Parts: sequence; C-alpha cells; structure tokens
Amino acid sequence: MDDTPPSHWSAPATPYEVGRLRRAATAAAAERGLDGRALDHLKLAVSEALTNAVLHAYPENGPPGPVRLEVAGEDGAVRVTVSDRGSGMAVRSGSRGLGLGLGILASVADFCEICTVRGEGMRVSVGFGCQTGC
Amino acid sequence: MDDTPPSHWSAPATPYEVGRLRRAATAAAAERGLDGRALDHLKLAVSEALTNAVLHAYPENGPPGPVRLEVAGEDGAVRVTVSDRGSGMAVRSGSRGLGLGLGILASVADFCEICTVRGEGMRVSVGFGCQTGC
Amino acid sequence: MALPQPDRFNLSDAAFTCELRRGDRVAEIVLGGEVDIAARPPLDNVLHEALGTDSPDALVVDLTAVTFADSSTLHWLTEVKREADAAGARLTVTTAPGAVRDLLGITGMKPHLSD
Amino acid sequence: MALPQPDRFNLSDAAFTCELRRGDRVAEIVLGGEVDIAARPPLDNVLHEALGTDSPDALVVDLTAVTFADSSTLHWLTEVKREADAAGARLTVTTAPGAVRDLLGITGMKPHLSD
Ligand SMILES: Nc1ncnc2c1ncn2[C@@H]1O[C@H](COP(=O)(O)OP(=O)(O)O)[C@@H](O)[C@H]1O
Ligand SMILES: Nc1ncnc2c1ncn2[C@@H]1O[C@H](COP(=O)(O)OP(=O)(O)O)[C@@H](O)[C@H]1O
Repeated sequence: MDDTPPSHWSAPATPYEVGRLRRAATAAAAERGLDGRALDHLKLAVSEALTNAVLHAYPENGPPGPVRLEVAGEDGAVRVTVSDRGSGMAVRSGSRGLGLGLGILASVADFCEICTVRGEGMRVSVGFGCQTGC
Repeated sequence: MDDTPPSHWSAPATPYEVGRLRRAATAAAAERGLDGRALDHLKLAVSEALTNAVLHAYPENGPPGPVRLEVAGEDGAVRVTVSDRGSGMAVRSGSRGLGLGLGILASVADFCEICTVRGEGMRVSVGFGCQTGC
Repeated sequence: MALPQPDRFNLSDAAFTCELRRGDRVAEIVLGGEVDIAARPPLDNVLHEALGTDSPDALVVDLTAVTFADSSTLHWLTEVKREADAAGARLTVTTAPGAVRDLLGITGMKPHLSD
Repeated sequence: MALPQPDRFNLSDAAFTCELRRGDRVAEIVLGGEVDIAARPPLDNVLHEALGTDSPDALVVDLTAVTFADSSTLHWLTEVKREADAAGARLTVTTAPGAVRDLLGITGMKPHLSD
C-alpha cells in the first residue's frame, strides 16, 4: 500500500457534503482496485463516519467545522480515514442516535481504528480488502 | 514514557476478574506517578474497557475468552491497554447496554484509541496525564 | 386503489428522489437514489404529510429504488414506525435485493419495521 | 419509621456490600465499597426483594458509602427507576461527593434518576 499517493479532500462538516465526499471516496477506492461487496461496504462505512462528524463533532448552533477524508492503498487493499477537529467522543445524554453508526462501520470493515482526543477531535480509519490488523 | 517496562496481566474475561484487574491497573498507574482525579478517571476507564470485554467480546454461552491488561508509562503519564480476542465491535440489535461505556471512557481519558478487527478482537488504549495525541 | 397525481419533491442532488402517493386510506412514500443525512428534512416532511391530514389505515414505504442507505435511513425508519403506530396506520416497508436489504441484514432491524 | 433487622448480603470480594432495610412502607437499599459488573446478580436480587413482596411507597438507594462505580451501576439504576415506576414507588438516590457523583456528572444522568 505504498506506491499510489493518498487522495484527500477537506470540506465543512455539513449534511450536503456527505454525499459528495462519499462518492469521491468510493470512486478513489474503485481506482485502487476495490470492487464488489467490499466497495459497497466501504461506501457505507465512509458515509457513517462522515455523518458522525456532521452530527457529533461540532456544537449544534455554531458554524460547521472541517472534516477531512483520505483514501490510501492500492491493488484492492484500501484504507479510508475520516477526521474532524471537534469535541472528540463523549457521553451525550440527549444523544439523537441509536448508537448504530460506529457498530455498522466496524461490522463491515476488515479493521477499524478510532482515535479520539478530548477537545481536539476524532479520527476513524477503516480498512477493506486487506488482512492486516491495526 | 520509555524507561519503566510495562506491567501486564491476563485473565479470563469474567465479571469477578474486573475488580482484581482494575485494582492492579490503578496500583500500577499510581506507582508510575499518576494521582488525584486523573487516577480516579483511569480506574473508571479501565473498568469500562474490562466490562466491555466481559459483556461483548465472547459468545454468551461459551467459555470465557482471555482479556489482557497492560499499563505503561512513567512520571505521571500513563497509558492503559485492554485487549481481547473476541468478535470485534459489531452491531448488536438486542444490545444489553445503553452505549455508555465507550462514551464514559473517551470522556475521561486525555486520548483514546480503539482498534477492532472483525472476528479477531478489540483493543482499547486510554491515556492519562499526557498531552500527546494518538 | 386509485393513485392520484403524485406530490413530487426533488432535492438539488439529483440522486435522491422522494414521492408521496395517496390512495384510498393508504399513503405510499416512494424513495429512490442515495438516501443519507442530507435527505432527513424532506423525509421528515413527507412523513408528516403522509400521516398528517387524515390518517391513512396503511402506510407503505417503498425502498426498492433506493441505491444507497446508511444509519440515517434506519433512524428515520424508526421514527416512521413510531409515528405510524401512534397514528394507528399499518406499516409496510418494501425493499429489493441490494444496499438497503444488506443494511437491514447487518443491523438485524428488518423484523422490527413491518407489522 | 422503624428499621428492623437488616438482611445482609456480602460478596466474597469484601469491598462490595449490599444491605436491604425495611421500614414502614419504605425500602432502603444501602450499597458500599466498589460496585461493578460482578455486583449485578446481588443488585438484581436486592431490587426484586425490595419491591417484590408488598410494594413500598418509597424506595431509597443509598450510594453514599460507594467508593467506586462504573456504567454497570448506571445500567442497574436505570432498571431500578423503571421497576420503581412500575411498582408505583417513589425513588430517591442519595450520593456523597466522590466517585458516584462524578460519574453521574460525566454522564448527565443525575436528573433522570430521582423523582
Ligand atoms: N466524530 C465524532 N465526534 C464526537 N463524538 C462522536 C463522533 N462520532 C461519534 N461520536 C459519539 O459516539 C456516539 C456513538 O456514535 P454512533 O455509533 O455513530 O451512534 P449514532 O447512531 O448515535 O450516531 C455518538 O452518540 C457520539 O456521542
Ligand atoms: N470488547 C468488545 N468486543 C466486541 N464488541 C464490543 C466490545 N466493546 C464494545 N463493543 C460493542 O460496542 C457497543 C457499545 O459499547 P459501550 O459504549 O460500552 O456500550 P454499552 O453500555 O452498551 O456496553 C456494545 O454494545 C458492543 O456491541
């Protein structure tokens, strides 16, 4: 996973960017040789990670902060990383969700790495088509 | 965080080991210079990670698999790692919990790294008293 | 059942489509394309319109033309189920093989959604 | 209110203690030491005993002597609240400054627990 340089994008963490970034990641993963069910799963996992950045990273009433997307790898082994500069993962008593997003993402990826730094943000990496651990 | 070698323990992932391992980790972190509120928070985070391994890593009706605990660091900067060889994080429709454990752990730690490999297990690292990212 | 002129919502993103069809005591929400968090406002609107005025006996959510869905759709479907139950309307969710059915399989949610 | 002879449960781990005290129309569960997932079976038992036979008007859960608690206790408290509501018993959870109150603060759960 070393020769093809990573592709990356940055955008404000808003609902309307989710589709655009998801499609960009899926196209980049396909160019890197991922296909079939693994490509569908990558698309789903990226959408979950981006949606989490939109919903949970930044205060609801402020301007949206940035979300960064990176796709790396080749020969059908692809890693996608979604990162934000928000609050980091925390307990939210009035959480709007079902706690499904991270579970779905971890279920479909071969491996998943979640890093969260209090007050500095969260980074989620998911791997597809590779049998490497994390 | 390099001179004092890490302390580590292995045990079956059962409810009764949680207290024993939690107290071992807390004592080791205290020896490595962590104290006050950060030490209380480490104790809480370790308990959450161990409880997750007990509840979620292995099939409910089989024999318990192993859980491994490691405490590393010195001079008041401590990292604790809890790992299992279970299913890895996945969606559980009939989940017994509130989705609180990981949120609490990430809320109290300075940083938190979660790695999950489908079918191979989960590893949670939490850092206290250090301002390094992850 | 006669299906009158559909109300049509189109998002600026051509990929997502959402139609409300009304028959005799039945309302049908027909979605198409890629459904994600950006679709939530029109989805909430169409749900209120479908159940709002005079509540139908049956609500059908047709997802057969949906090409992509994530947990945003599952969250919305949970809301659909809740509001259909509250309105006393029977709910049927129809899916085709593909992305949506896979997602319901991954999350084990299919059995909870239809009556 | 007269507090009769307490029923006492002691786990093999000396750190955790659990007592049920019964008064006139009031039941009090008094916990002490470190409460974690290993305490769940005795906690469930004491709850059923407290509400089971003839249901009290008030249930008190006294956590002032608890030196450590994690989400296992929060999960149990959620169950306590549900069952107390179902039994029509007023619930009061008492805490002292320290681990338990910190945990309730971190999770924002304090306001949901007592009536
Ligand atoms: N990017 C993020 N920044 C901050 N918190 C997050 C982020 N992603 C997830 N979380 C936290 O983790 C919880 C679980 O996320 P997830 O499994 O996706 O569930 P949900 O379906 O509730 O969005 C969220 O409720 C939120 O508190
Ligand atoms: N060690 C683990 N192995 C497998 N799955 C896990 C593990 N830890 C957590 N999970 C999954 O992540 C979900 C969220 O965990 P957590 O936030 O601790 O919530 P809960 O309060 O439900 O235990 C769990 O419901 C479970 O599905």
